[in-house]
Amino acid sequence: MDFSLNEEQTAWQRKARKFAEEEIKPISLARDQIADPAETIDWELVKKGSKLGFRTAVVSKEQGGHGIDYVTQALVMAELAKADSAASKTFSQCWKWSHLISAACTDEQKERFLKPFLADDTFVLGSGQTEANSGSDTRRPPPGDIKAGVRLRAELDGDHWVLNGEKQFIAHGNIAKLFFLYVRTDFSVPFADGTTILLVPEDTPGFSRGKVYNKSGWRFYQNGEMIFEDARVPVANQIGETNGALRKGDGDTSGDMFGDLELAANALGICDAACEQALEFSRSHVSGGQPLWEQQLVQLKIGRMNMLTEALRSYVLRVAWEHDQLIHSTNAGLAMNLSTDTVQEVTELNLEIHDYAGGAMDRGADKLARDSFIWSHLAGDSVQRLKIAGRIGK
Amino acid sequence: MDFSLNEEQTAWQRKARKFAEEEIKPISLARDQIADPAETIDWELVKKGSKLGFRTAVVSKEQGGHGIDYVTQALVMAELAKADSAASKTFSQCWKWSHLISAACTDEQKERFLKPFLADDTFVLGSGQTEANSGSDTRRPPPGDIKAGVRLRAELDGDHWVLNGEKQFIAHGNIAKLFFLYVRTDFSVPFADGTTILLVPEDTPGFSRGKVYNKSGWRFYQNGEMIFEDARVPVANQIGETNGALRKGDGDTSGDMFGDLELAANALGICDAACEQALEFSRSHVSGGQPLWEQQLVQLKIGRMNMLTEALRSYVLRVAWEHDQLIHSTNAGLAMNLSTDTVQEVTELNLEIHDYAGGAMDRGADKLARDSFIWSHLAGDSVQRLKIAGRIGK
Amino acid sequence: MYDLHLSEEQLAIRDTVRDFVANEIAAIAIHPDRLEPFDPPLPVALIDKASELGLRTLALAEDRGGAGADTLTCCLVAEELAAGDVDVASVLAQTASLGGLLFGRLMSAEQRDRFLPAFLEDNGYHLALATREPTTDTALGINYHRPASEAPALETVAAAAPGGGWVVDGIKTRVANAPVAKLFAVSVATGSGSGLLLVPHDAPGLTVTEIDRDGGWYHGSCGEVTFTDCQVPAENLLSGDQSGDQADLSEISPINQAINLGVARAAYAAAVDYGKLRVQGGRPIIEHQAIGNKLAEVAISLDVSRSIIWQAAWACDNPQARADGSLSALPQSLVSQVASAEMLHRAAKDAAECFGAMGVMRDMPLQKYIHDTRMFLHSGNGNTDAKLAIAEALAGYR
Amino acid sequence: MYDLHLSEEQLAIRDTVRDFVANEIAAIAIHPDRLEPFDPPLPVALIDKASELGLRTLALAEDRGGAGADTLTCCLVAEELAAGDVDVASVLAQTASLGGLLFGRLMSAEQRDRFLPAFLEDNGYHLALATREPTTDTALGINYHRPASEAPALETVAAAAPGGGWVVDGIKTRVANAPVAKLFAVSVATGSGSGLLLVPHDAPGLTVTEIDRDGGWYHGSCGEVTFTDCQVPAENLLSGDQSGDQADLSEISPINQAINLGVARAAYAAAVDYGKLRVQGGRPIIEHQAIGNKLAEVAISLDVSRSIIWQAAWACDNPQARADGSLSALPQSLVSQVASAEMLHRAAKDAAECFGAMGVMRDMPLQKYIHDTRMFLHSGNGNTDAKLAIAEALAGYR
Repeated sequence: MDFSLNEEQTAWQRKARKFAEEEIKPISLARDQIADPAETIDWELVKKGSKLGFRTAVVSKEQGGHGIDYVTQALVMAELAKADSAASKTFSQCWKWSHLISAACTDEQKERFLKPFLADDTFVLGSGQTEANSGSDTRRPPPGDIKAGVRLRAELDGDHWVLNGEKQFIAHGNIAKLFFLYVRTDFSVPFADGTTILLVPEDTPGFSRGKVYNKSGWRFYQNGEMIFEDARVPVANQIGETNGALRKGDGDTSGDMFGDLELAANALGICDAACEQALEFSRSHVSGGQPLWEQQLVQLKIGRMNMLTEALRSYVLRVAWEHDQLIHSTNAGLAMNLSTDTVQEVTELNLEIHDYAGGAMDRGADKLARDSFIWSHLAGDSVQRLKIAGRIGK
Repeated sequence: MDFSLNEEQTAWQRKARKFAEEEIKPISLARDQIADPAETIDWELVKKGSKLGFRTAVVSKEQGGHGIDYVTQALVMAELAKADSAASKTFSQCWKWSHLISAACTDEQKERFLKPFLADDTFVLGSGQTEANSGSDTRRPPPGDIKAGVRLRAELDGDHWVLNGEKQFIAHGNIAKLFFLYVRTDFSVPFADGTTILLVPEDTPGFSRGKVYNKSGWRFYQNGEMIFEDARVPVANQIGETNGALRKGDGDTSGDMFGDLELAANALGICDAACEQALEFSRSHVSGGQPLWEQQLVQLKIGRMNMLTEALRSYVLRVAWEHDQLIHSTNAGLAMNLSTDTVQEVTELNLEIHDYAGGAMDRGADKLARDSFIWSHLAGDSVQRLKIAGRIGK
Repeated sequence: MYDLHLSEEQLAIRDTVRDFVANEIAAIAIHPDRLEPFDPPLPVALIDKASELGLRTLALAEDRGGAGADTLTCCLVAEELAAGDVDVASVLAQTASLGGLLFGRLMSAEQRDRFLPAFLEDNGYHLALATREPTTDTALGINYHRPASEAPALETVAAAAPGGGWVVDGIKTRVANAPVAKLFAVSVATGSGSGLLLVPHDAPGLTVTEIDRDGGWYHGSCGEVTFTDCQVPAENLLSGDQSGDQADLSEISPINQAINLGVARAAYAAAVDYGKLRVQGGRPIIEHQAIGNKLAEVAISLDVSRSIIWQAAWACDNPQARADGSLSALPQSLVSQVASAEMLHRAAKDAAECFGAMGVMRDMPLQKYIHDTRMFLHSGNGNTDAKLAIAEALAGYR
Repeated sequence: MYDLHLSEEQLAIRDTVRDFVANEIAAIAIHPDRLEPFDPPLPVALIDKASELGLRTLALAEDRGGAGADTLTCCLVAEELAAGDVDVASVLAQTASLGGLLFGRLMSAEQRDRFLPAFLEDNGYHLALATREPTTDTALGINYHRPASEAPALETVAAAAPGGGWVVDGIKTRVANAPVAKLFAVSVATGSGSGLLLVPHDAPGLTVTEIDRDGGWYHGSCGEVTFTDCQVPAENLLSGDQSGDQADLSEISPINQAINLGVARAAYAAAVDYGKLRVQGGRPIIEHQAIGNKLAEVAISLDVSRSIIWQAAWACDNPQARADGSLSALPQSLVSQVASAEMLHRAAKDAAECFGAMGVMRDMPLQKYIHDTRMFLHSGNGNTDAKLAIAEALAGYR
């Protein structure tokens, strides 16, 4: 048992903390308040972060990245998220798919896609799973139901897949230069058995971007609609086997499992920010002639915020370690579920601390609460809980 | 970062698991249901456990014990508590004071008290802090108030302290062979500055045992009243400096900090038991022609139980590791606070799973809930939370 | 017209019962014997005294010798009694409710003439409703989306005896009041369907086994009733459909919830008294923010619980209030059960926490309040089941 | 006599407002403009239309041109309006409540004659109560065990002008309705004490600055009011003690709670509709236990909240019910605030969760319901403060 960090981990943590403090935090609230959802991202920040290695951090050193381990990934995500949860996610969204590239792409594909990704500071990656009628079903495919799940149709035409359909709520849908797209390649079997992943560059003929979603929180991190009309994607861009999309990733910790850790680690950063805000406010705000901190109920709330946060930190680091050891368990998913409860309660308690101002709510405290509601859907709704719980009984 | 256990840790964990499964679990419910609170302990079990090393596990190897580290201690406490939380506490209560002996006793005292402790399988240790009018005040001495706190009076008479007064709710008050007694040696200053610890053997003249407390849970673990009437304790039995009781332990992880870890690790064992009971019941109990497990709400509850339990486990192991590294933080206390919320929610959810039986409650599930209410007072009331939270703002 | 004033009669009966509890029950209720959760003796003498006050016959119409109390009034009485002793409250509430139902609505005039005089006369005459069978599987929630299934056939059978009358065979379990009841209303399958049959406790072939308290998790008195070739006169069958009435008497009734409220109130009252008395940190602990806040939360729980329990009680007697839009369409008794059971258990725990170590001692009442409110929380099939019943209504399955 | 029937009048007005919301408000309320939390325009036209219905003058006595609505009726209206649009509900509730108070209880006949005709005539005539000052520090909880301290002196001063009348100087902040009000009731320090002064919005020296919506966290309309050498006629001072009345109009009023309830109800209704429509896992999501259970919990929250809010509303108009023991001695508006605010915010969040990603989209109303109920949860000094006020009552400090 060893909870200490090695030198490399500490170095990345420090670097992330500095970048977060000096570059992200000063612009976070302003980006949050930009009304146009397509204008919230700050490309200068992305470029700066990219130059520091955050965008390409998980690509292996041999392949030109930094090859940081999962523990370091968790640390960096939390540090960045402490300044702005959505900005942190903008970087780590690139990691999610970097993991998949290294786990499942051929050398030829790596050559074709990794090189431009590494070279261009504004090259961000996107996924493409959710559709209008495949939300929960994408996460927990109903067994035996051939109608459920992804309906974006891909048909073989020579050495190309021809795509027709739409994707919704797609992370980086409006800005990514490369997508990892889930397409239905067999309608005669259930979704889980008839889906394939394709690498889709932004300049794919027949692909167009739809609207940008206007979210209540996580505004720096953009989501968009994707439209495919007879879009042609080379078969050479296919990842893994045809109809094998949902079988990839078994035996590794990429994709799903990274996504679980990612949300848990990011939430931890928000919790850290909330704890800091609450303590700072309680010490500086004077009521009845004394700092708020002197009140028992204020101390109890701040104690609870820290208690929940440190428990989450302990769990997140355990999960990250398990990933580094290629240990599979329900922990990643459970930690993700827990992060929902934790981040929402901690940010809510932070609002309560700020109640003592008696008037308008602090904008920073409000932002943390808005950002953390995203977890309900991504990490803590009943589908995300049943998906994990189901494994316990197995 | 390394969550793995070394060989010694694994070996002790295995030994504890075997003892718990084979010796404690079979008698746990029966001991719980003995009406007379003085008859609940099973001395044969204590002897068996003692022979396996559990009673003297934390005494250093040089001094004739086993010198297990804090991580191992946490693992063992949790394993024993999974079978019976109170039995686990009976053993670990001896550790609490073994820690103090090694941290604060002179060589001469160690010689006089450790030897009989090591030699006698039924030699258990007891504390002696709480009094009728010093409950919360013992834990969080009100600064400047000379009337508050311990009132058991010790006056110097030659080379003896002469004791008069009473102690309440004393762990092992009725069965311990040696006590670590907090006595007031200066009434002109606040409790925190005028209290001394004495080693008090059971055969001290003038000491008598009062009633045995009849608790709703934790029945195997006994508490009693202690009465002192001109009881004479040699000055040679004093631990540390006169009036220095509350200053001992600074700079080490004994006493208070072990006590925090102890409760958190013990709670973890109860949670493990509850998770196991719930899963077992949900698979074996059939309702409407299907195992309960098939129901979404059952799965959600079991998922939540496991989520909370694993988060607590992560935190407990982190705290144990910090103790081994002599790192001081608020984590031990926060983990203790958290263990209250966790053990009570998890055992309550286990009751909910058993609701589906539609009739009488399972006695085992009921016992876990009763045992875990002890945490409210010991680990999670507002005093135990304010004590820890107060350190955060410092 | 919306009005929360209790009537003068209601206020008077509440005061009377409150005085009775203070003078007769309080001291006995905190005797160590009564605090023992493992096998406390039923305080029969107290129950008899309360009967003398008319609390056993509360819901009988006045012209039949009762007090004509409506469900809300029964709740007021139940809360007061339970603030003294939960078992006394439970036994009396069961008999009173059943008395109102059986003598008021279900019995024929002939049946009433036969049973009422003895019931009125004997302070120890209690009633029990025996409907649950050992194999009963309510099974709500499995295949939540299923269509409503038929109720399973009763395994307790009343066969027509050759010489007239019924011969009953079967087992009923977890029958409240069984050990003290002199008359049972038993659900039976007859050749032509099913119904409730009135069976005196001394009918040959009827045996009652008290259910062990510790493992049994019940309040008041509870037993298993076995019928073996039990002979019952033909004229003891109640006529008409009683399914709706039986539902009113399930464990999920506002009166049971009021008993739970009484228990939590006792815990709260003890905690406030102690909070003002106990000095730590240089002042009474109620003057510490943390304790004050906790007691405020408990006080709020009691007020909120009372408000919704009373609403549910009133809804029992005023079913038309849903149709006219004064109340929502949800089953009010389930709503108040779900909402109050959790709040009240939490309230008891929080109150006990104020007592430190004394909160877990068996010779103090706090641990018993926790245990009692926990039993209410897990009564029947628990809150999960009650919520699913509401969910089924929302989803429109039934 | 305890009775939860709404009167025919109450049911009728509720139906009227419900229809109005369905026909006039619903479509506009979900326009993306209105869903934008950062700076949604106030829907003045809708507010005027609702005024035409009489909702602005609801609490005025009938013989003064209003509907004579009691607090409960105001709650019914507020819930219905808020289920459509929270800002419309808030502006109207504030004017209606203040109207009832000012014209009904506080103004002299002379004052009423001067102001009432214009108020009745103009659908855009709103009222505002300006009492909060930038330096106001309610400070409840610091030294929780302290004796009650005196209220701090007002910094807004009305000095006697040499030529008669008052000259007002000072700043009032977070004044609900300030940007739309035509008449302000302003708390001022006078030479001889303090009181409420009626100041028309066009009095020279009065300026209103609308508080930015995003940072401002309010419903309806809110502004800061600055008085600089503001001239007010001598006869505009209200006489008598208004402290109790001001308390009724604080943010902690059952009517505000009813607005919160309306918002959560809208969230619930949307979730039930969607739950029946949206198919995943092969069936409508409401038919999944997990969703059904969640919706049941939300439905229960609404019922429980409504029950206690109505109780508090009734208690406002029936203060004697505490003395006669029909209600507990706790301050009912605080009880219902604490209990309902948390439940309703939770309800809105749970309802939104059923929508998946759409629950966070600004062009969908769910995120707005969350934000709105969150504002209610943190209005005033929040629940912590409200609980401490109850705790102080329990501990007997005041």
